[in-house]
Amino acid sequence: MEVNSLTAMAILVLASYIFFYLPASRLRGVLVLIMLGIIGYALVATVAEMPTFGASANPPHNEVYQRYLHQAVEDTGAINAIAAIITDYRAFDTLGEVTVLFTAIAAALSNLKAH
Amino acid sequence: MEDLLVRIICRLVVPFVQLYGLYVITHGHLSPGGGFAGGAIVGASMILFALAFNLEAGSRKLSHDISLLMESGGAIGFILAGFVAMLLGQNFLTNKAAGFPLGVPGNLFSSGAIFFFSVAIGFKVGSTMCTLFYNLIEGSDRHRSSE
Amino acid sequence: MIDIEVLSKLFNNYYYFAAIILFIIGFHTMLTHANLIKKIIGMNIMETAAFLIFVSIGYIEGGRAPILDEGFDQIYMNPLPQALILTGIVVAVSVTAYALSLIIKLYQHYGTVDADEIARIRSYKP
Amino acid sequence: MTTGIEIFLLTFLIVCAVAVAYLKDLLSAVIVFGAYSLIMAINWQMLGAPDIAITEAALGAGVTTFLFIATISKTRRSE
Repeated sequence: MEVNSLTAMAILVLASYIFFYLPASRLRGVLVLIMLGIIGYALVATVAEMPTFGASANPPHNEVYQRYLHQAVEDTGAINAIAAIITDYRAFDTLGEVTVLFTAIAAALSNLKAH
Repeated sequence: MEDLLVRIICRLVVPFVQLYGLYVITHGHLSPGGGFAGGAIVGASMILFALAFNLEAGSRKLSHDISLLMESGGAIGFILAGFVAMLLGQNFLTNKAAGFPLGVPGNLFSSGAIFFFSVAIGFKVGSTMCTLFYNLIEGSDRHRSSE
Repeated sequence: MIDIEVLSKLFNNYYYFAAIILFIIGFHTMLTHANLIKKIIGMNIMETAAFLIFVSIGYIEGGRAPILDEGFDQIYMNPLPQALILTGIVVAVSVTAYALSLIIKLYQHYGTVDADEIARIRSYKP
Repeated sequence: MTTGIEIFLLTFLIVCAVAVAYLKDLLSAVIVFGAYSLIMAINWQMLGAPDIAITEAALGAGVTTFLFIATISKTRRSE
């Protein structure tokens, strides 16, 4: 059960082009359903090959996970591991996120107050 | 809008919601929560106040200038708390290596700079949500009347 | 063509499967409805589906939430996907707010929130 | 034991998503979307992520619904 994801992406791009050039009609609905069927088939085929849900030997639970769990309290003093990751290990990520909030509100205000 | 029950219940509930939001912000390193969740709760409480009463009452509680000041202050406070570590001779946004006192894990005043970061993020998120809602409600009216 | 093995795998990974179904439903809502607010709701459903598949990757059977106050004998969930998704939720809300402000401006300009209607108005009156 | 509850919650999510697509009244659709976000918050808690559960309950079910209602009050209600 192998899916070439590049083929799926190419079909997706092609279908989107047809979608933008067609008016709202029955043909467009059928086309959207075909496109979603292709995407859904690719996703389901991917999920069927993923490791079992909830097993403790899955690939995400590697040494990074062990490092965060064992060293977080000693490194940051925070009991909550998520707070330790957000505001200490990956604080630069949070800085970018604060920038995203600032940009969003600046864009929304300049949009709403525009003449 | 003119319902008496809604107003009384909101006047009762909003202070407790805000207290819970502040609790979630300040205990972010001990329990689930943190800056994002607590700031969202505080902002939602202000939106609830403005919904139950009218917009003028909400604007009187938290005026536009104060809200914009809080929002810019949250972002600038986050960056300044990062620059403190640079003044202490370490990289930007470091916590333990810059010499912030970590304290005993489990106490309220532990974990150094994480507390300041959480408070800054909480201010930022709460005032952002509040300002977005106020401007979505009223921004276009002012534009239409000025035309 | 459909093996029983694939079906049992899908049943075991039911969180992933539900996330895919939600993604498809959100995408279908976004593509087939001409109303712009409906499109934004569909986009929110798609975002939530992506968050669901990301967090369920970090799930460990019988684990606790990553509040490290019970020592290291316990099994804890993987905290890394949760920390990344927490950022993503806030970004999703800001994207939604910006899109809604655009919708309000479009309504003031064209008098409708229907995408096909707006396209028709634009093509007749350049 | 818990699998039944989880499958029930996921089914509820899918039903809510389909209902959002089929409702003609935009205000009803937004309220159903709020219910969807609340069920999703319970789902995060079942997955062992209380941080995301609190954030989703405050942002997804609270602030997003308020923003949508503000937009609908500015524009029209029926699709």
